[in-house]
Amino acid sequence: MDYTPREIIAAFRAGLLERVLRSNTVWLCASCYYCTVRCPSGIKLTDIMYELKRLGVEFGLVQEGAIAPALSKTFVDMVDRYGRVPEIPLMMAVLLKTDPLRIFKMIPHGLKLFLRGRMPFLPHRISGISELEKCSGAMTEALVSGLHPGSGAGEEA
Amino acid sequence: MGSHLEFSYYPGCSLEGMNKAYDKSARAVSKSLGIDLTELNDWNCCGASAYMSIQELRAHLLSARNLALAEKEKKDLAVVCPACLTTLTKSNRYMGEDPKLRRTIASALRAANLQYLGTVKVRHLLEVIVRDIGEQEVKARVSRPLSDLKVAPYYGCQFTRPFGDFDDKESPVMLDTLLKWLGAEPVNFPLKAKCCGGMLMTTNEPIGLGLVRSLLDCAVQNGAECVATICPLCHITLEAYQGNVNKKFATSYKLPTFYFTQLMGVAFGFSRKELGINEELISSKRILPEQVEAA
Amino acid sequence: MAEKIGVYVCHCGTNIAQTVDCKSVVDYVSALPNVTVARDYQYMCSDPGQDLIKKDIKELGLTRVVVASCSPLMHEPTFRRAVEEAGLNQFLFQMANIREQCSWISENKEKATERAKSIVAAAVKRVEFQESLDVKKVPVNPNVLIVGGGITGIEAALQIADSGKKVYLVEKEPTIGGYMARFDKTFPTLDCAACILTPKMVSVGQHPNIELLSYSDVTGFSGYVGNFTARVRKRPKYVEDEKCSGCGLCTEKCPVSVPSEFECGLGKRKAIYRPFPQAVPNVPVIDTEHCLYFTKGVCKVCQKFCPRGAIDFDQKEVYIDLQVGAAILATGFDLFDASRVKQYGYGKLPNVITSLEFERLSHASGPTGGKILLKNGQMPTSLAILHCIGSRDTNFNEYCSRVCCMYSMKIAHLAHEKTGARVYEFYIDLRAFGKGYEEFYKRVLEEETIFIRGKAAEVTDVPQTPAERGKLVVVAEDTLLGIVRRIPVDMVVLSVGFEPRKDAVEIARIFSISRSQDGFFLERHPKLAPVSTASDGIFIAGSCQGPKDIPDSVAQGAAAAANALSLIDRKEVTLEPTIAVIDEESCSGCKICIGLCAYNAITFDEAKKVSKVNDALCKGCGVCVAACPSAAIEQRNFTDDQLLAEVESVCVSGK
Amino acid sequence: MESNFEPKIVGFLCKWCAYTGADLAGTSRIKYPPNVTPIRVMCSGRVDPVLVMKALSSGADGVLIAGCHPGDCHYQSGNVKTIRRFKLLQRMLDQFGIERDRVRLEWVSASEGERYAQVVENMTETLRKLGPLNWNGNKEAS
Repeated sequence: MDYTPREIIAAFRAGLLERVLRSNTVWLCASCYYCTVRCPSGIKLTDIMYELKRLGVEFGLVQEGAIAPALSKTFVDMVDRYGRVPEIPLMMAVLLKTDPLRIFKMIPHGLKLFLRGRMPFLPHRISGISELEKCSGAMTEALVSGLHPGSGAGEEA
Repeated sequence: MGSHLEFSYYPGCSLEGMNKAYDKSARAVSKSLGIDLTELNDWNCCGASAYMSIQELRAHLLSARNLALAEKEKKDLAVVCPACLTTLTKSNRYMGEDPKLRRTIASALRAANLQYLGTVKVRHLLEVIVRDIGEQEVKARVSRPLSDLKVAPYYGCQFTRPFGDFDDKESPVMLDTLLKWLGAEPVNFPLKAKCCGGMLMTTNEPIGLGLVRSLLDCAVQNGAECVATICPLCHITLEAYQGNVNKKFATSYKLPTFYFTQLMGVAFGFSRKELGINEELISSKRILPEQVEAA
Repeated sequence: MAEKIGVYVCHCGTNIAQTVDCKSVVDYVSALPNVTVARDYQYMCSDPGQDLIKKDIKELGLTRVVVASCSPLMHEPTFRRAVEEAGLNQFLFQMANIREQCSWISENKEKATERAKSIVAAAVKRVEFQESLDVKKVPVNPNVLIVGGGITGIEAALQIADSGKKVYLVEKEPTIGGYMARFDKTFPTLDCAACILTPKMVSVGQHPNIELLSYSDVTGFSGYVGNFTARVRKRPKYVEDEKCSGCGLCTEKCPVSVPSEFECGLGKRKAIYRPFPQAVPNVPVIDTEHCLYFTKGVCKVCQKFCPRGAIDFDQKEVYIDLQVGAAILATGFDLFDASRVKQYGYGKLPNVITSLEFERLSHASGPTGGKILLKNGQMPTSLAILHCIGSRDTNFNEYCSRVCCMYSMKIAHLAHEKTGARVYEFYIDLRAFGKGYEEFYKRVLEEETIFIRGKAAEVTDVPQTPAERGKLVVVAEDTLLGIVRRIPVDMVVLSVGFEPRKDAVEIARIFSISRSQDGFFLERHPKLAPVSTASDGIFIAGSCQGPKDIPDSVAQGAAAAANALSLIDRKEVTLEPTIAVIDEESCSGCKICIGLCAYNAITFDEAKKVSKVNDALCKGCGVCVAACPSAAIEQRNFTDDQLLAEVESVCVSGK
Repeated sequence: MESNFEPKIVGFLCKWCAYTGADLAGTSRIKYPPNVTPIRVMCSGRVDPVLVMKALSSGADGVLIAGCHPGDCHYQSGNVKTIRRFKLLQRMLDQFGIERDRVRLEWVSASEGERYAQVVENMTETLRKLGPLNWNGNKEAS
C-alpha cells in the first residue's frame, strides 16, 4: 500500500488528486468492508475507494502497469454484451491484455477443471440484454440532458 | 417436513462457471428442507465490485433489474454468493435511502416497462437455513452425521459486512451453528471473516497468495481437516491456489474445501455425484464418511 | 380603561441586532394599540437596561411590560424582579424570545425581522390579558437526599452534614465508595485511592448528621421544591445493621465461594460477604442467588457462628418515606462493555483485560496482591494499552470519556514500575488537559512508554511470524509513519469509556429530570448552572452528568452541596402561582378532570357537587384545563384568553 | 400551486422539552425556516383543541404541537393525554375537510435541538406543498 486510507483522504483534501489516483491503494482495495464497519467516524471507506477507482478511470489516472483497472473495464464490457460475466473468457481477455505469459502457467489447472466440466468457455447471453440496453440508454440520456429524471410530478416510486 | 418456503433463486455468474457444484448442492439440500428455489428468470450480473469500480449508476441499474424481476414474482431473493448479496443489498438500501437515486433508476427501468417498488428482501441461503428452517428440521434431515469432522468455518468478507445485521460483523457464528447441527466440529477459526485474497489473484498475486497462506495456516494450526465455504470466490481461491501457495512458501497444504451445502448434503445422505464433490484438485477421500465413498 | 404597555427590544450586543432590525421592530410595535412606549437598547438585562423599564413604569404609569430579548429560560426572573421593584406585579410582564428562536436561527435579516415583529406583537397582545398574581411562600424542609455513595455523593454528604444539616445518603450497593474504592493509584499525583478515600468513607459512616441507607434505592419521588417525599426501598441484607459488629466470622465460615463482582470476577467472595474489607457500613449481605439456605434450604452456618445473633433469614424489604427539601443525584456511570468491540477479543483472548481489571491486579489488596500477572501466572514482558474503547466511536459512543487518556498513562506507569515491561499506548489523540496532567504525560514519556498514534484495528493471536507465536498481536496504523504495524505483546489493556448507567432512564423518570442525547443527565445550563436541573431543588453531580475524573467529581459534589444548602438556608421558597383553578359556577361536576390529574390534586366536593383543586398539590401542567368540557378550569398565567390572544396575533400578523 | 407560498404555522411547545429543545437549536446556531411561531405552554397536555381550531380559523396554515417524548413527560403523563386528544383532533380535522398533515404532534426532548429544526423544516416543506389553508374565517376565502 503506497498510502494508508487516512493519507489518501488527507491527500484528496489537499487537492493532490493525481497522487491519490495513481497510488496502488485504491486498486488494492478488495472490498472486504472491514474499514466501513469499524471506522469510528462512520465513514464508508469502501464506497470512497469505489468512487476513487471511477475517478481514476474517468480521468485516465491510474497506477502504472496496474491490471485491476483493465480487469474492471473488461468486466463491464462483458456484462454489457452478455448480461452476465463468463469467468474464463473474462480472465483470458484480461491476461491477454496484461500478462499473456500467465495463461500458460494456468494450463495444468485449467485442463483438470475443463475435463470436469468446470470450465465453460462459451458465454451465455441473457434474453433481456436489449431491455438492459434500453434502460441504460434512457439513463444516460436523462443524465446528459441534465434533466433530473424524477423532477416531474408523481414519479416517486 | 413442516417447512415450505418460496424464494426466487439468484445463482450469480460464478455459479455458472467454476462453482457449478455449489449450485447443484444448494438446490439439492434446499429441496430436501422444503425451500422452493425457483431460478429468477433471465437474471443478469448483480453489478458486482468490478462493475461498480467503473460505473456506479449502471451497477445499481443491474441490481435493480434483478430486484424488479423478483418483485414481479412476489418473492424474496435467495442468493448463495455473498458478493451478490452485498451488491444487491447495497442497491436495495441506497435506493431506499436516496430518493434521487431511486427516481433515476425508476425512470431508467421504465424504459423497459419495469418497475421496482422496494419490497424485495435479499437473503443468503445460509441465513435462511439457520434462521427460518432452524435446528429441529435440519437435524431431522441428518442421516449421516459428520461425526468428529473438524471443519474450519470460513465466511469471507461480505456475508455480514457491511450490511448483515443478522449475525456478527466481526465474528459471525451461523455457519458454526449449522455445522454443529450436522454433527461436525467447527474449529476455532479466528480468520473466519477475513479476506481470501480472491479479488487480488489476477491483479496482485503475491498479496493474494499471502492471504490464502495465512488462512490455510490458521485452519491447520487449529486442527481443521477441511474448510467449509459459503462464497464461490473464497472457495475457488482456497482450492485452486493451494498449489501456488505450497510452491511459493514451500509448504504442503492439502486441505479439502467444501461448499457448506455440500457438507449438508453429505450429512443428509446425498451421493457425491448429486453434490458435485469432485477430486480434481484436492482429495477429500480420507475425511468423508465411508458411505459417501461407497456411493 | 386601556392598558399602558411598554415594550423593550434588546440588541443583545450583536446577537440579536445583527439579524434583526431592532429599530424597525420598535417602529412596528409603537403603532400597536395600547403601546405607550417602545424602546430598543444594547443590553436590556444590564442595570441601565432594567432602569429604563423601572423609570418608565414610574414616570409613564405603565401597567404592562414586554421585553423582547433572549429565552425566558435565561432572563425571565431578572425582568420579573425589575418590574416588581418598580411596583408592578411581576405577572403583568411578558417576555418575547427573539434570540434563541429568532435571530440565531436565521440568516436572512428581512425574514428574521418579520418573525421578531410577529413574536413581539403576540406578546403585546397576550400581556393585555395577564393578571396580577400572588406568589405563595412555603417553608423549606432542611433535610437533603443524596443518591449515590461514590466519591461525588460522599463529598456532597460531608459538606452538607458538616454544616449541621441532615443528610440521607442512599446507596444501591452494600457499601459506599463507588468505583474509586476499586482503583489502585490516582493520576497525576499517584496517591493511593484507598488512602484518600477510606477516611472520608469512615467519616460518612460515623457522622451524626448522615443517615446512610446502603443496599437501598429510591423508587419514588414526589412533592415540590423545598418539600419532597422520597420513597426508599431497603433491600434485605439478612443481617441486622444494629446487631452486627462486623467481625467477619460469618464470611469466614460460609462454605459457598463465587466470583467477586468487586474484583471483576478475578477473585472470589462468599455468599455472605462484604465487597471489600474497608466497607462502610461494615455489615455483610447475603447473596440469595448463591446462599445454600436460600437455594437449597440447608446450611445456616453463618447464623450458627454469629456471636451477636445478627443473621435474620426472614428479613423483608422495607419501604420508608423521607421528607427532604432538596435532592442531589450522584448516581455515577457504567463502564463500557469491552466485549461489544469484537475485534479486540475481550472475553475470548485470555490476556486481553479491561482497565478496571488492571486496577484490581495492581491493587495491593486485590486478587494477586498487587502483582500484574498473566493468566498463566507469569509477569508480562510487554503490554499494550488501547485508548478510546467504546468512546469517540460512532459505532458505540460518540463522546470522549475524558478520563481514559490520563488513567491509561497511569496504567503505563504502574505496569512499567511493577513489571519493567515494555509498554505501548495506542491512541487517537492525547488529552491531558488538567492541572499537572501534561507534566504527568512527560513523565510517562520519559519512562520510555512507547506512544503509537493510531487507533488499534484489532488484537489477534494468529501469528504471521515466529516472533508473534504465543503472543497477542496488536495491529494498528501508525499514523505518524503511514504504515500498518503489528506489535506482539503479552498483555492488552482496554481503556474502556464511561456510559450512562443502565438505570439512568428509570432514575430520570423518578425524579422528572431530562437526559442529554448521550443519555447522561441534563444540566440546567452547561456553563452557568452545571449542577442544577430544570426541576428546582433537584441537583446532579459527578459522572451521572457526563464522564468526569476524581477532581472534577469532587468539585461537583461540593458545588451541588452548596446549591442545596443555598436553597434550604433560604428557609422558604416561593411557588409559581400558575396553577389550575375551577370556577364553581361553571363546573358541571362531571369529574373528567379528576381522573386526568397525575398528582391527585383535584378532589370532588360532594356537598357542592363540584371539583376542587388543591393548591399545594397542583403542579400547573394544564392538562385538566384542556379537558374540561364546561371550560370551567383556568390555568393562571396560561388562561384561554391569554393563549387565544397570542394565537390570533400570530395568525394575523404579516397577512 | 403558488410557487413562493410560505405557510404560517403556530407551534405550541411545552416548556420543559420542546421549548428548551428549540432554544438549544438557536444556541447551537442551527438554521431553519422561520415559519413556525412558538407559543409556550407548560405541557403539551394543555393544548386544547379549541386553541388549534382557533389558529386554523384565524389564518394559520398549520399547527405544530411538540412535547416531551412519551415516558419523559415532566408531569408524568401529560403527553399521553395529548396523544389521546390528538387522535380526536385528527377526526375533527377530517370532518372539516382539513388535511391531517396540517396539524402535527411531535416529540422533541430538551437535548434535541437538531431534531426540532428538522421537524420545523419538514413540516414547512409539507405545508409548502399542501398550499394555503383557505378555511372558515380566512379573509382571502370569504
